[in-house]
Amino acid sequence: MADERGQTDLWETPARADATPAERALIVDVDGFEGPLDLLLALARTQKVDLARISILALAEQYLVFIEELRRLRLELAADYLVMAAWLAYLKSRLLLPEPEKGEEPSGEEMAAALAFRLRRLEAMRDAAARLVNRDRLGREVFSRGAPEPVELVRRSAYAATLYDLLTAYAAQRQRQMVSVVHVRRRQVWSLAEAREILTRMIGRMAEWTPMEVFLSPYLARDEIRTTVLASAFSASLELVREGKLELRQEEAFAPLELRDRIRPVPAAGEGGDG
Amino acid sequence: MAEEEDDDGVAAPLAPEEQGLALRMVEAMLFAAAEPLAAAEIAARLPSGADVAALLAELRAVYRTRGVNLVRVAGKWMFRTAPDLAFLLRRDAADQKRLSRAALETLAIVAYHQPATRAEIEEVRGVSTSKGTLDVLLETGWVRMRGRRRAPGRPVTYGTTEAFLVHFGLDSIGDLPGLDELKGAGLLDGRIPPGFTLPEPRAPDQLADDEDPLDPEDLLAAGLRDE
Amino acid sequence: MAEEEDDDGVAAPLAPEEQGLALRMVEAMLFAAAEPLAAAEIAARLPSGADVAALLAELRAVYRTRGVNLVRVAGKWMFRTAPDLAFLLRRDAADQKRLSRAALETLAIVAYHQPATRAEIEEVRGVSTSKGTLDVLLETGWVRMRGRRRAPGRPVTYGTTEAFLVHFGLDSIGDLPGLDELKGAGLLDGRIPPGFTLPEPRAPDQLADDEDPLDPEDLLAAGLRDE
Repeated sequence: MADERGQTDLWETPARADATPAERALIVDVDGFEGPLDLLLALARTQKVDLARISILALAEQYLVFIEELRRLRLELAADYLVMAAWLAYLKSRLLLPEPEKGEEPSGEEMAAALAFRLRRLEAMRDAAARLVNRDRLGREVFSRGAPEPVELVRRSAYAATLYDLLTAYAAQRQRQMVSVVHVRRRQVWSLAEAREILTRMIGRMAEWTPMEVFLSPYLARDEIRTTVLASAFSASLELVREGKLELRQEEAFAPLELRDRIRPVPAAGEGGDG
Repeated sequence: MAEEEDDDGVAAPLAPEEQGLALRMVEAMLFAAAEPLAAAEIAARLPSGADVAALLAELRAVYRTRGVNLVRVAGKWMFRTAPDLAFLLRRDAADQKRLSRAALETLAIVAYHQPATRAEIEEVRGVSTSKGTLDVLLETGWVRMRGRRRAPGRPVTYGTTEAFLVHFGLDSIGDLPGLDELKGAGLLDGRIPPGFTLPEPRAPDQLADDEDPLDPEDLLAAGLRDE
Repeated sequence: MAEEEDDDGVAAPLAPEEQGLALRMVEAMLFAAAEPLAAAEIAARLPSGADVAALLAELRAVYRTRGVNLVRVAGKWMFRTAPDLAFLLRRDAADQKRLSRAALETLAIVAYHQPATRAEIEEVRGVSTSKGTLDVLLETGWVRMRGRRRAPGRPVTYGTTEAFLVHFGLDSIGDLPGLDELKGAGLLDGRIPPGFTLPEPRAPDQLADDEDPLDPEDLLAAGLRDE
């Protein structure tokens, strides 16, 4: 019901024009019109003939009278209406006066035909709009399912990877890992300081010649450090010999190195004899 | 169509009980959907070998006399209530914004003349189009900006949307009421007879750079003194 | 019930053609309703004399075998997709995703070293593995939790699935290339230190000697079992 009222509202203006064909009714003002073409169409309808057979001359006359009336009433008019009035006055003169020689200008008849075309086209569009809105429109006359059952979208991730990707990734990381293994296995070195510390601990306990390997034995057991232990211990022993703390001998080439205290402990009775 | 598929060996036609299931599936899909469904969308969910066109035709026939009808809009399919039951369902709620006469006219011009530029719309209506009118139409979702006319100024062109077809129950733009007669009468050519110079509509406050506002008295005098 | 109303003389029963219209009205109302409708609500919009209960019963019977059924929920009426067609209301959407490098590496380690615990994976990779990485792999369906290592902390062991073999086109996990093949393919360069080995991949379905079956909670946590 509200809709029906709305419908009339929308089409009120032409309805009013039709319902009150008297030109006088139109003369109130132009507020109800959407521009001069709309006004012309409303005036044309008062001629009560098919737009195709309308008298453009009579229509121009009507329009000019209408505008004159408004002017007399000192009503303000939009420029569009005045431009149209000027043009129609010109058209009227062209239609009334004998046609000049064929020139560049369109003839009065052609101008009138063009105006008639535009009026017909505007009216056709109005009719089309009316037919459109009077269709069974979704949500007004016809309805879709009120409670549609939504389709649940089950999002699933599909992962893409090829065997090549997989193998490349595996090989690459194992390769990286090899590099780190080498770092961990850096060669172990027994420093001179370490060797000297061990030997120094022995000083005072080696009254007799003792093969160096005997007291290094706990360290020599590990193959990977055997060489470095021997080398460092030999160097350290030379140092200690130079410092006068040890004596060092070797019976022949590659024979075991033997160590003994340089300062031999005197018997307990002779303690402090050397000072 | 089913036979054609058969011959192609694409898929064997459905057995009768499968046929029944397929019909129920189409029915359920269309009933559940909030939007019209394309035949292809429906077909995608049917067992292979199902003849969607035939199923849709059968369903349409089944529902033709019912309170709910199967209709084709915008090239797609949807169930909607039968038009003669509008009295029963018409919603009083003012949730549907009413379009002004100007907006409706503009909508019709866009629909019948598309693609149409604003200048072309104004030419038909003989009046300048307020910014709001096109905005309202764009907001309804029935009109969209289509592109730009390859012409000086590259004006935007407007056309209608799928929502327009669905709302007005049209299968395609070609089904616009009276389209053929309008075409036949040459009213959609957009071509005014050559040499025609009717004053163009122009927004009152918008004058070109080389224009001054008209003096109403001048015009009146000039226009009416000829008489 | 219809008779009852008859006897009461509340309203004359509907003529047959009115009956048909009333049925269509009920159908349209239920179709267009956003909420289930009570019989009373429907009756209020029907011509007087209509037997709503009978109409609803008839409509229910009409739709009983269709793709859409008329059902009664909480004392009200609504159309609903037939239960056996509920699958039509689910649609799978697959997002194509690429595995991150971390995920690929982890996957490769699981494949070669399975059954592998997270700590073992980290030992091989030399970096810690985020929880997310293993979750992604479980989501791919290529990696599964196999059991728990019989060791302090009872860590979960991971292994590959049949889907893994299918996806990567492997007949068995033993088909994964070994050291020489990787070298031959140029994936490992020549500077391989002595003592470097690749495990021989194998994925026995049975648990290894040092593996226990998973605890029930493990399955729940991984979403592998419905509550």
